[in-house]
Amino acid sequence: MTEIASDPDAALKGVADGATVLVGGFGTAGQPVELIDALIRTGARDLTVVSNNAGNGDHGLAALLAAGQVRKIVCSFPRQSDSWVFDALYRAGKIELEVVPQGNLAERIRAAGAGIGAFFCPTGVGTPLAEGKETRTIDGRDYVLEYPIRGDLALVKAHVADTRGNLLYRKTARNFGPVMATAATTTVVQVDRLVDAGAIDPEVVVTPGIFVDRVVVCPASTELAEEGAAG
Amino acid sequence: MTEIASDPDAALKGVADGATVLVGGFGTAGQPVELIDALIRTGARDLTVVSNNAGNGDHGLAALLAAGQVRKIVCSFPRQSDSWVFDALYRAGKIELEVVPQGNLAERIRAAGAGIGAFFCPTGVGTPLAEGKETRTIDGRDYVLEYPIRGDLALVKAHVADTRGNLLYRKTARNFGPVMATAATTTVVQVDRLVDAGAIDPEVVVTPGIFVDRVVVCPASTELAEEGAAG
Amino acid sequence: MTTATIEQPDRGPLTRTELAQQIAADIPPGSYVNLGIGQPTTVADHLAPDSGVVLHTENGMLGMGRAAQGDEVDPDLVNAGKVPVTETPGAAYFHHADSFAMMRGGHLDVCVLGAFQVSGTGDLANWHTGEPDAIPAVGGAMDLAIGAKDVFVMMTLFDKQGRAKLVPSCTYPLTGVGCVSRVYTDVATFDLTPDGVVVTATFGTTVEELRSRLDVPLLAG
Amino acid sequence: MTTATIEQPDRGPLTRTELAQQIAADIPPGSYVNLGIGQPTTVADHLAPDSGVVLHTENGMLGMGRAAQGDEVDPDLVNAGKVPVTETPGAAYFHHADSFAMMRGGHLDVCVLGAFQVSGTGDLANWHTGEPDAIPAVGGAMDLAIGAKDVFVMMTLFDKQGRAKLVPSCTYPLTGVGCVSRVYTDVATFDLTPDGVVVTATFGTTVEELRSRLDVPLLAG
Repeated sequence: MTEIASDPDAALKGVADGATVLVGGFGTAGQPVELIDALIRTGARDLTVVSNNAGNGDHGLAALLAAGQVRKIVCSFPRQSDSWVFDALYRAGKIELEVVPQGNLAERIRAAGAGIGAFFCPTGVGTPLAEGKETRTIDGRDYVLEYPIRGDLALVKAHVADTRGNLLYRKTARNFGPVMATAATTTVVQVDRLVDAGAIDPEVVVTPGIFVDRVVVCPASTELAEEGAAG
Repeated sequence: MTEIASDPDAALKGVADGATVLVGGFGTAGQPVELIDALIRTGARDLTVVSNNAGNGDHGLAALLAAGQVRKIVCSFPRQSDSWVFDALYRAGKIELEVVPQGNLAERIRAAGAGIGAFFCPTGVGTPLAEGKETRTIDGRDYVLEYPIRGDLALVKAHVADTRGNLLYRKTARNFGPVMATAATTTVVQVDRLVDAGAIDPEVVVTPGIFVDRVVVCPASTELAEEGAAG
Repeated sequence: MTTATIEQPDRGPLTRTELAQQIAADIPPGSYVNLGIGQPTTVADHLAPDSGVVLHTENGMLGMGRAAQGDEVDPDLVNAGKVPVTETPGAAYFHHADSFAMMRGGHLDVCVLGAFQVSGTGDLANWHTGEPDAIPAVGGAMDLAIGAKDVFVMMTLFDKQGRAKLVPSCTYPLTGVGCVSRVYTDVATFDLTPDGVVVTATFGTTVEELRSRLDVPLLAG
Repeated sequence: MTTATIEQPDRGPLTRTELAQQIAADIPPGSYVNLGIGQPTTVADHLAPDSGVVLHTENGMLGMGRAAQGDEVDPDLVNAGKVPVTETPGAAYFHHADSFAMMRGGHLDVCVLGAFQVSGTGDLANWHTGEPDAIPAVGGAMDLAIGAKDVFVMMTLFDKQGRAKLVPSCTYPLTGVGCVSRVYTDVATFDLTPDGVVVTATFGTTVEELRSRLDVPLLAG
């Protein structure tokens, strides 16, 4: 049953030190900034963060890293033109990095949500990122065995939720949200807008409410809010 | 690139004897009856059919079985109140049956479409359907190793296609269609209606056109057509 | 979970309707629930309208409503038993792999299944009698058995020949191993716990009498 | 596939624009194509409007359009390089697991990638220099490398120090093994076939001259 939280702090009650947190977004698109800000305010430390990137600029995920709350980050592409916070922590030996090919990251998170124990995967065979991993040739093709990535907590940004927790996303901000929502003990979602149950066509629901524990409305920035009001 | 076929026979050109055919549908919901009828007319023999059920009544999949064109059926639930065609063939030893748990059927078809070589699955552990299969304990839970199910041909029923092959389905007639469309060398889809590219909101596409080789319009039965016209 | 056994020896066994009511009453409000084909489907009729229970049907839907009637019948909207149903506000459709991922990933709170046999350790046999002329058909039974946080079995405690269906070890082919958490029958309700089988209620019988008819050691809750 | 080599020794090497044009011209009409970050992205500018080529971006879209300008810029609509883009009629959005399943399942016809090195047998190195102070970042490179039916590499044939980037064996960390089918460079185009490396065109050089500068045996197409 999905709970509608009054604000991001209420939505993030009970995060423990040492938690593994799945954080949606591809760069800033779909990054749940208000939830990350609330995570910073919880003061939870020693976190493992799973996200495609390692923060951009000084806000959102980058701010969480700068606050020293993250012990390890699991991501596909940490280094970007604006990842100076991560870069400095990494070079100072203050954060652990596990690089995972982007497709493996997505599929391993899906596997956690789908009850798959492990899967043989074609990506990374013969590369340094498969070193030490079990391999197998199946039907003449080589595969690497990959394991699920589960979270204690998933932070996701969606566009619209109904009161049952059903979610719609917006354009390429969808990215990791739908798989991360399935793979955490507790999934918290920030949305631009909340509507009544029945207001979303059942044919177009992207994330069914069964995967959503808490929803909190964080109205979009001015530009988006105007766009939303227009249509 | 998706081809729009003029009729079901044109859509089914080139089916070889011995082909593995994935057939969508859950009972009659989503069963691509007009495509199956065209498959019967091709005269292709010695087929392996992968479908959730083994035919209902005397039409569609049941008619294909009755025509003696199917050597083997892979399904989760052959026996139904109206599966007399299959029942008689099976008891006469004229058709081979492989029973696969429904979730394994779906996930194995998905795996074929997603490039997964095999996966450790929790369903069926310790049951007769896992006998002889590789098992492994991962994080204290037992799993069975399951392999992909690929098709030479997939026959799928959807509701609406655009000229790019993007598909929408209707209610629970969606069932196996989206995964089967990803898992065959050639995917042929019958739809109630064809619309221009751009007429389907990109946010609500269920099967992107990349998975669809041929589309053919087979207007729905009278009742549905009336319903469609009304809204 | 153990609760004090309530013995009701002075009434008859539960009717099918009472059994369904009993199970419906034990499903926590707001749960996501899958009801198996056949008898378990009737549990839906007894869920309180304000329970917030969301029904899942493995052929691709959450928020399934009651059986369709008259003009509501739509061949594209059926439940796992292929019976036409309706949708409720807040429903969602999805494809089969997503639907079973939902089950297999442990996201359903409760599923209710029929059974030929259940063992004291929670093994379930409900898909195949194993008779030589039977056509095997498993459907989603094995996925449901391992997929819900709690698997409730709904059955008569004895078959027509009077043989117990709660057994030390299943003789029918298994559906799942150690997966059942609670057994609801016409004459008694059982919790299957790591400590053993706990009788939580009896109807028209006593724990003592059950002990004499079952080969499974019984604890009183 | 082999074609007769067209030697064009009397012109200069291809410019970046000519190289992108060359690749665009070789993409079959109606193909589903992923263009890697950086130089490969520019191939899109040279696809014929009626080519029917559909662009995939691994962050969850088919039918990606050109870069967004002015009011078109929407932070929720970006390509794999996080550059704002537009959508075309018939586009579709999907989540990351579906997007990469599409790649890994072999559904893309062509992907075009940059490279540090390519071996004569099609091994690709394009994600990591392996230098001790470099921060590793792989993104979708390894998935793209194994995921398309044809992987085209777009690069200069020699690095700034004049060292060949088409090599007998990659010295940089690998992205994928035996995955590259064609190499487009400023001075020559190569098909990597089971029989060996076939030169299909030269620009400002000859096959003979290339033989003297590369450690990979070259066949003339």
